[in-house]
Amino acid sequence: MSDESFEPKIVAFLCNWCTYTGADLAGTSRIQYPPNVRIIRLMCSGSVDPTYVLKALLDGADGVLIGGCHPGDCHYQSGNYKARRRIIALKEIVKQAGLDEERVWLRWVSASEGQRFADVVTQMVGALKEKGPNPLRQEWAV
Amino acid sequence: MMRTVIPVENNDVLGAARGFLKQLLEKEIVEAVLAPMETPSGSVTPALVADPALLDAANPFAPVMGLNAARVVGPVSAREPRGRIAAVLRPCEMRALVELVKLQQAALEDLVTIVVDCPGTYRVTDYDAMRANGGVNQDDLLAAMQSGEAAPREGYVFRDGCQMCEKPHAEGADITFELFGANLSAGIPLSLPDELAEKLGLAPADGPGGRAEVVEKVAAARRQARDTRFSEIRQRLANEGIAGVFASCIRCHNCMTTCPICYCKTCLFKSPIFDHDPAQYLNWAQRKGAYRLPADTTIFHLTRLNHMVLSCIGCGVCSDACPADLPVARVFRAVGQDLQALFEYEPGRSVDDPLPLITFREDEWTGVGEER
Amino acid sequence: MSSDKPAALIIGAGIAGIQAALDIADAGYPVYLVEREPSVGGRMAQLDKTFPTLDCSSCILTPKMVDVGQHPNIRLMTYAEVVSVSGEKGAFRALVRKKPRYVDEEKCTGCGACAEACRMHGRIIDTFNQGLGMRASIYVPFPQAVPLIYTVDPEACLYLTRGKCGNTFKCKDACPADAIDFEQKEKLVELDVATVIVATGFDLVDPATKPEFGYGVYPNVLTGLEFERLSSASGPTAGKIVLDGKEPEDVVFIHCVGSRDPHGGIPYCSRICCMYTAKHAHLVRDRLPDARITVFYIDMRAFGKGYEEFYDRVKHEGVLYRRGEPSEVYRRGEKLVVRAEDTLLRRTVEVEADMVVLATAVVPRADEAQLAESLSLERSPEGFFREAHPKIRPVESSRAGFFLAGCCQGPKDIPDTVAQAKAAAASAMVVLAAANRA
Amino acid sequence: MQDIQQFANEIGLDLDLLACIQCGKCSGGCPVSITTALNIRFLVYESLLDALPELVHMEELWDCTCCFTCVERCPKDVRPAELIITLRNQLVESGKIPGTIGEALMGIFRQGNPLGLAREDRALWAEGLDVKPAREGCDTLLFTCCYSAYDVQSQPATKALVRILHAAGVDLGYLGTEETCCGNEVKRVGEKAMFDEMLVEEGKALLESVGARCIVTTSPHCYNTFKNEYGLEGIEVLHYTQVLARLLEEGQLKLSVPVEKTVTYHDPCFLGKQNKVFDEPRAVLRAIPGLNFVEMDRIRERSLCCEGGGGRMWFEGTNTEDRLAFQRVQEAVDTGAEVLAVACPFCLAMLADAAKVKGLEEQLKVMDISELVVQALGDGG
Amino acid sequence: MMSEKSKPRIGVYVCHCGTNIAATVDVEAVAEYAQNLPGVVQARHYTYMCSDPGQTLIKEDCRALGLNRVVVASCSPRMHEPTFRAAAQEGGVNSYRTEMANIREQCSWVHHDKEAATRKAKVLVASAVAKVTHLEPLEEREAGVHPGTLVIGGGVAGLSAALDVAEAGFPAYIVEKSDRLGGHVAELGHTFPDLEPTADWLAPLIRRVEEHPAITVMLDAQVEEVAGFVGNFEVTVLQGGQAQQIDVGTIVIATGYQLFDPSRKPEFGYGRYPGVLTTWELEQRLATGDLVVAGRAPQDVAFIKCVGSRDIQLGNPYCSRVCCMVAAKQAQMVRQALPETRVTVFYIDVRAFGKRGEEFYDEAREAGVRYRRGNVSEVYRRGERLVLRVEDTFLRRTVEHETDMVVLAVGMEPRDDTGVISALLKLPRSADGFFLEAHPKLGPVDTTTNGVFLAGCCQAPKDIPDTVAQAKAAASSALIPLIRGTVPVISETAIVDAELCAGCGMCVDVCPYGAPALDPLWGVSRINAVLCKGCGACAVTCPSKAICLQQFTPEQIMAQVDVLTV
Repeated sequence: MSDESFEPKIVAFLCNWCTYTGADLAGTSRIQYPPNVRIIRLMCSGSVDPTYVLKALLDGADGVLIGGCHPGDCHYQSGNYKARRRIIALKEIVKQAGLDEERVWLRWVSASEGQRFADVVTQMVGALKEKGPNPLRQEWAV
Repeated sequence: MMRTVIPVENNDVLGAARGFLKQLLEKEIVEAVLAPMETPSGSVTPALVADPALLDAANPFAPVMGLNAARVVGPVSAREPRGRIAAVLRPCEMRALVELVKLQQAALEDLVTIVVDCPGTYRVTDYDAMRANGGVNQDDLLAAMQSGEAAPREGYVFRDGCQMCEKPHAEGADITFELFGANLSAGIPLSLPDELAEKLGLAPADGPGGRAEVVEKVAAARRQARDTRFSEIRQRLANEGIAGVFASCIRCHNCMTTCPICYCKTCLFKSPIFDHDPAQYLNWAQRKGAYRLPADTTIFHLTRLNHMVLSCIGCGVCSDACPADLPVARVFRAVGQDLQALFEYEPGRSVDDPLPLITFREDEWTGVGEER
Repeated sequence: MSSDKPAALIIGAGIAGIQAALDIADAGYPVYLVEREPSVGGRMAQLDKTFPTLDCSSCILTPKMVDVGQHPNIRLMTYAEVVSVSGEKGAFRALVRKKPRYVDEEKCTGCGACAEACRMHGRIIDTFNQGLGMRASIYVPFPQAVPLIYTVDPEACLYLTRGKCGNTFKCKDACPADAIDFEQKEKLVELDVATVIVATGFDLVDPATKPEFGYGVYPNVLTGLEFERLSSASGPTAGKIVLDGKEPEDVVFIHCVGSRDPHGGIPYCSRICCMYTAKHAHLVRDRLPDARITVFYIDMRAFGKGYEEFYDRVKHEGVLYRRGEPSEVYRRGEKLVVRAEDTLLRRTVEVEADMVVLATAVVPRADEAQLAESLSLERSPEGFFREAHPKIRPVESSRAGFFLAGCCQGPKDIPDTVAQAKAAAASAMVVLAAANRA
Repeated sequence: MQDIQQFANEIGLDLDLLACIQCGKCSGGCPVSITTALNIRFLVYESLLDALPELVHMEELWDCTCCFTCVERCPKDVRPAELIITLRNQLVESGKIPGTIGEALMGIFRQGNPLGLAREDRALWAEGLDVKPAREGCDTLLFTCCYSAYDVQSQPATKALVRILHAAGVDLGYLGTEETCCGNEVKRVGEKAMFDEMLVEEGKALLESVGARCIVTTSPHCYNTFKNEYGLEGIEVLHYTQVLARLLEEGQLKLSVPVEKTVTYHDPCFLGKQNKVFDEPRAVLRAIPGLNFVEMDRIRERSLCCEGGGGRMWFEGTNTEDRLAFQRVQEAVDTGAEVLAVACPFCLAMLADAAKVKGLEEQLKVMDISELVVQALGDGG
Repeated sequence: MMSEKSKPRIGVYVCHCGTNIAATVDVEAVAEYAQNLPGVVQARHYTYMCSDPGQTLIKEDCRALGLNRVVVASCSPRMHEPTFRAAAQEGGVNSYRTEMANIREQCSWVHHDKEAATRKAKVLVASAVAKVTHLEPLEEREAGVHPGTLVIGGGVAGLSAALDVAEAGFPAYIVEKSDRLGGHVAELGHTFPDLEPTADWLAPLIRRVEEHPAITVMLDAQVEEVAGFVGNFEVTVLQGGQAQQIDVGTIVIATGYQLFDPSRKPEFGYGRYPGVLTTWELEQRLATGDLVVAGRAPQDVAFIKCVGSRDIQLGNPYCSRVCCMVAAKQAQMVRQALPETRVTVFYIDVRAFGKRGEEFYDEAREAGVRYRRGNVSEVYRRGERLVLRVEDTFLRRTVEHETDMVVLAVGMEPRDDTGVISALLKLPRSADGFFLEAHPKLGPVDTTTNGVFLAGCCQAPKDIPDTVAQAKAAASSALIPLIRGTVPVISETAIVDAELCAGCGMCVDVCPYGAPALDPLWGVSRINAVLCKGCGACAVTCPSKAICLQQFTPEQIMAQVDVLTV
C-alpha cells in the first residue's frame, strides 16, 4: 500500500508552553526529524477547536497532531484535561463519520522533551506513510 | 410526589385533561399555560394561554410534532422578570428542556412542567392530510395506550424520530401524565407534587399497575427499530463517509434551526468566519480540481455533531425539516449513542449532570497522549 | 532619560554591563552605560555558539544590545572611558572621557560608504576577528554593532598618523551624511550618580608566554577565541573551519593553557575552558564529520547545569578525551605533533594535528591595576577585583556603593555572569532606592 | 573503535564505548582485576584509541567471569563487560579460542551439554523420583542445568529439589532427555551464532510447547538467560529459591525437622547482582527450623564472584594460584559457619573444590540450599 | 471583508541567522516566494534580523512602504517576538500585527535536507502571512502591583534575596518549612575555600534578616496556594494549622536541595559499616571533634567522590558542583585535626573552578592530602579495617586501599517536594528534576511563570557564592515590578461579541480564572480582562464563536490551516 514517494502533510496544533517549547528544544538540541510537520502555535491544547482539526482533515491534511502539556502540567491548570475529552470526542465523531480517526494524534510533550517531540513526529510520519494519502485531499465534494 | 387519577367522564379523556389545565389557571397555580392548541383551522401549535376559557382548544394528546416545544419554552422562561407558567410537553421535549436549562437557555424556577406519555406523532404534513381525509385517529391511539400497541392510521407512519424513540414515557417533570398501561376511559393517572395536589384538591389514588411493563414493551420495539436504522446508517457512513450521506444537502440550515439544542443566536456557519473571499473559492477549486458549492457542507454537519451531539435527545425534528429528506436524525442519533456512552452521559436525564465537554476528571483516559 | 531620580553608572557594556543596565533601567532608574570600545557587546559578541545549549551568541546578545541602545532610561556612552569617580555612596561624581570618533554620532547612518572608500580598506588587522580578517581605518567592529556608528581608528588612519591622506579625504568624500569630522576633540563629561557597577570583563593570557605550544610560530596553532571567530557565521570564513583554505583532518585541543599554572601562568582555574573546548570540539565534529578530534585535559570540569550532560554528548560524538597536559608542539613534515603523556596509558604519545587550539587562561584586563587605582578598588592576589566577602557579599567591592559584575571579579561563564550582573543590579537598586527616598 | 562498537551493536549488545570517562569504577570492582592481567577500564581505553594488542595474545580476555559487576556499577552505562563479550565473539569468529572452551561448545553442539556426555543419560538422575514427563502437561516445568543433571556433585541437590517440590504439591514436569543446555555461557564466551540460531531458536519452541505456567531452574545462569534473553511468551521464569520462598510464604511447604547447623550463604552473581534476587534464598534458609543463619561481609551487591561464570567452568583462568573461591571459603569459615549454602551448581562446584584444595572440608561443607531444605522436610521428603 | 484602510500591506523579513538558517534553508528563495504571497508588499532577507541594522531595515520599510503588518521568518517567537514587535511598533505598525515564522528551531535546525527544509520554510512563511493578514491591532496594558515579595525557603538563597528586597524598601515574606533559618548551610561548620567558620558570616546574616523591619519570617510554614499573576499574587500560607493570605507582587523560589541517599549505592556499605560516613555526617563530627571510629582515631581516612552524581544509571547525570571542594575542605580539616592520619581523596576529575578553588586544592595537597584518580568500586571489611577496592588509573592497577574511615561525598538532588511547588506555580522542571530556568543565559533566574524567580540550588547545584549571587539576581528581577509599580499584562485576552452571545455560560464554567461572567441584565458573557490569562478555553467552548481569543481567532487559525494543508 505504502507509496515510497508519498510525503504526508501533518498540521500540528501545539501549546505554547510545553509542546511548542519542546519542539524548540528539539531544534536547539539539533535532533533531526522528518520535515512533514507544520506547526501552528496556540496558547493551550485546550484551545484547539475541533473545527480546526476537521478543516485540516477535510482540506486534505494527512495527519493532525495536537500537542499539549502532560496531565497536571498545564500552564492554565486544566486546559489539557479538557482538551483530552474534546479530542477523544472529536476522534469518535470522526470515526463514526466514516473518516479516519487514526490521522488525528493527541500527544503530551513537555518543554523538556525535545527528543520525544522528534520521536512523535517520526512515528507519526511512519504511520501515515503506511496509511497512504488522505483520500479527502482529492475529494472535491466535501 | 403524589399519584392520583383525574376522573374521566363519558370517555372524554381530552376534556378531562383540559379541565386539569384550566384548574391550574383558575386556582392561580400558574399565570399561563403553554400547551399545544388547535387553531381554528385545525392545525396544532404551541401557545401561551392566559385565559382558562381558551384552554378548550388545548390538545395535549395531539399526535403531531412540527417543532420541539422546548425551543419555545426558553424565551418564556429563561430570564427574569417572568411569570409562573405551566408547560405541556412530550418526553423528548422535556429532555430537550433539561439540556437547554444546562445551557441557560431556559429556566425551571418558575416553570411547572407537565409531560405526557407519548404513543408517537405524525409529521405535520401527514397530520394535515389525515385531517382532510377521514380524521386523525387520536382516540384510537389513546385507547391503545393501555396495551402499548398504538398504531398509526393505515396508510400513514409515525415520524421517523418517534419510530426509533426508546423513551416515550413521561419522566423528570413536575407533573407526569402516565397514559401507558392505563384504561383512560376510567381516568387519567398522573403524578404531581403533594402541594400542587393539595391546591388542586386532588386526593391520592392508585392508578392501574403495569405502566412500567407497557413502557418496556413499547421501548423494546422501538429499540429494535432504532438499532436496525443505526446499523444501516452506520454502514452507509462507513461506506460513503459523511460527505456521501449528506451529498444532497443544500445547507439550508433547517436541521440546525429546528434543533432544540442548537441554541446559538447566530450559527458559526452564518458568521464571517465562513464567509470566504471570492478568490478563496477559486483557489480551492484550483487546488482540488472542483469545489462543491454551497461550501463547507460537510464541516457544517461535523461541527454541529461536535457541538451538540452529546446533548442530542433524539426528537428527530431535524429530519422532518430537511427539504432534501436526508437522514439527519439517524446520523445524529447513531453518532450520539456512541459518544454519550463514551462519556456515560444521558442527555435530558437531569439538570445536575454536567455537560461532558466543560468538565473533566484527572484520572480518566490516563494513557491517552502518553503513547510512546 | 528621567532626571528626577538618582542614576547608576555602569562601566563596561559586555553581557554583564548590559544585563545590569537593563535591570536597573527596567526598574525606572537612569543608567549611564560607559563602554570604551566603539560598540557594546564585549567578549560575548565575538563568540559563535554558547555552551551547553549551543544557541548562537548573537541570537541571545544582539537583542539585548538593541534594548540598551533604545531603552529610554539608558544613556549609552560608547568609545568612552571613566577617568575617576569621587564622592561617596549615594553621591558620586564620575568623570568620563569621550574619545573622538572623528565621526558625528548624530549624522552617521552606518551605511559603510566611508569604509569602502578608505585607502586602507582591507589592510588593517581586524581585532574583533582576532586578526583573522582585515578591515579599513574607519570601521564598525562588527555588522550588528550598537550604536551602528563608524569610528576612525586613530592608530590606523593615514591622516591621523601621518597628517596627510592623499590629496583628498576619501572617506569624507564618500560620506553621504557629511558625518566625518577630523576636528573632533576628546570631551570630558561629568556625571552625578548614586552607585557604580564595574563590569570591565577580562583578557586572555598571551599564549606566547607558553612558548612550548608554538603559538605565533605555527599559523595553525590558534587560541580558543580565534577559533570562535573562525567558526562564527559572521566571522572571516563565514563559519567554515578552514586554515589556509584547507579543512583540518586532525584537530587537537589543549586545556589549561596558562591556567592552573602558578609557575608559568596563573594559579587559578579559568572556569570556562573545559566547556568552551567541549563546544569547539562539537563544532568541529558538526562541520567536519570525518575529522579526528582529540582533547587533552587534566581534569574535566563540567560543573554547571547541563554541562556534564554536554560532555557526555560530545564524547558520544566521537571526540577523544585523553588525560594529560601536552608538553610541546612541533612540526613533522606537513603536520604538527602534540607530545603529551597520556597518563591513563602511562605512556608518552605523539598525536598529529593540522590544527591545535589552545584553551587560554582568563586573566584580569591589562589595565585592571590602573582602573583599580583610579576607582580606588582593591584587588585579590590574582589581580581581579576583590569582593567584600566571597560568600555573602559576592558582588560588593571594597568601596561602598561600587559593585562588581562578571569576569572583572573572576572568571565566569555566561549564566553565572548574567546572574552576577543581576545581583550587582539588585545591590545597586538598594542604593538607588535609598538615595531616592533621601 | 568504531569497528568494535559497530560489531557489538550488530551482535545485539548495548556496549557504549564513547560514554566512557575512564573513571575506573569497572576495573576497581572487577573480581579478577587484582589476580589477573585483565584491566577492563584499560581495554575500553585501548579500544577508544584503536590501540588494542592482538587479541590472541590476550589470554586474560578469558579470565572475565561475566559477573557484570562492572556493568551494574558503571556510572556512564558503558556496559564494559560487553566489550569482552564482543572481543570474544571476534576470537570465536576466527576460531581462536581456548581448547577446553572449544570442547565444551562441541559437547553442547553434539550432545546438548558442555560435558559432552550422552544425551540419553541426561535423565538418569531422576530415576526413582517419579518426575512426570512434561509432555503429559504440567503447571511447573523443572529445567535442570547440565551440571545439575550430569554432575554427581550437583545431582543430590537436584533430587532434593524434586522431593521438596513434590512435597509441596507442585504439579511438576521435566523434559528428560529433550532438555538442552540453556546457552547462557555460550553467549558469554562469544558464540553468539550458536546461542541464537541453535539454542534459543530450538529451546524457546521447546519450552513454550510444554504449556507450563512457569519454569523453575536449578541454576541462576539458566534463569538469567530464559528470563532476560529468550523472550518467552506467557511463561514465568523463576529460580528455584524464589519458588521455595513463595511456597513457604503461602504455607504449601512446611519445614518441621530442625537442622541444627550454622549456615552462611553465597550470592551467585547471575542471581544476585544481575537479577537482584537477594532476599528469597535468605528467606528460605531462615525458614529452616533450628538453622543458625550468619552472614559473611561481602554479600548481595558486593558479593564476591566464585569465578565459575562466563565460561570459566571450562577454562581455568590465567591465575590458578589465587582463586577467588579460596578467599570465599575462608570468609565463610571466618563467620563460624559449618555450611556454606549456595544456590547455583557452578558456585557449588567452584566452592566445594576450593574447600577441598584448601583443606577446609572438615570445617566447612558446601551445600546447595535445596539439600538443607530437604533435611527439614521430615517424612514428607 | 477588509476595509481599504486595513487592507494588508505586509513586509516579510527572512533572517539568515548567520548560517544557522541560511546553511540549510535557501533564504533568498524563501524571500522571493514570500514576495508573491497575497498582501505582501516587500520581502527581504538579511544576516541577522534581530541586530540593529536588521531591525532598522524593518522599521524603515514600515515607514517608507506604509506597511501595516510584519512577518519575520527567523527563530522561535519564544526568543525574539518581543524584539520584532517593538521594531514594528517603532516603524508605526501595531506591535500585535507582527507574526513570526519559526524557520530555525522548527526547520533549519531539525532538518538536513536543504530542499525539504526550504520548502517547509516557505510554507511556514505563507502560514505566518495568512495569519498576519487577519491580525487586529491591540493595545499594551498594565496592572498595578502589590508591593512585596514572597520568598519560599529560608536558606542562604532565601535570606539573601529577602534582604535585598527589604533593603530596597519593600516588604519580604520568608516562608520556611523547618523551625529555623539558614537551611543546609547552617549545618556546615566551616566553608571552603577559606575554612572560615560558617557561623562567623551566617549568624550576622540571619540576625540582619530577623531584625529587619520589612522582613516577615514565617517558620514551620508552607505555601498552600498561589492565585493571581505577576504583580498581584494572592498567596495562602499555612502556619501552625492557620491559613493566612499574603498579597505580593513577586515570588522567589529558594527551596534548596536534598542530599543524595548513599544507601542507593550498596557497593559502599553505607549503613552497614559504622566507618562509612557521608560528608554531611563528617561535617557534624568535625564540628564536635569526634572523629573516633571503632574506638580509636582513624589512621587512614579515604574520600570517595561523585557519590550520586555524574551517574546515568542512577538518573543523576549531572555534576553536583560542590563535592570536590567539600572533600578538599574536609580532607584538610582531618589533616589538621589528626596530623598523623593518612588522608586520600579518590576522584575522577577534580573540579576546583571557583574563585580560589584551584588554590584551595593546591593547599589540600600541600597539607598532605593524597589525590588518587579512580572511582572506588567497592567497600568491604578486612578484620577491623575497611578496604576500598579501586583502580588507580595512573598506576593502571586495581588496589585494595585499607582504611578506617570512608567519607562519601554525596551529591545534591532535587527535593522530594519539588513537584508540589512545581504544581503550585506551574513551573516546569528540567530533565534532571530541578526547576527549569526560562533561558540559561537570557533569563537564568526567570521561570516561564511571570513574576516567579529562582534562587539557589532549587535550580541546580551551586556553591554558596554562586547561590548568593543568583539569589541577589532573583531579587533584582523581583524588585523591578515593585519599583516600577506596574506590570505589563497580556493584551491577547479573550473578547466577547455580545451580538453573538447566547448567554449559555459555558465560558464561565471552563475558565480557571473566573474571567468571564454572565451579565445579569443582558444575559451575555463579559470578560474581565485583568483576570484573563489568554488560554482560549472559553473561545473553544463557545459554539457560535461569540468569544474569541485575540491573536488566535478562528479566522486567523483557519487561514493558517488552509495554507498548511496545501
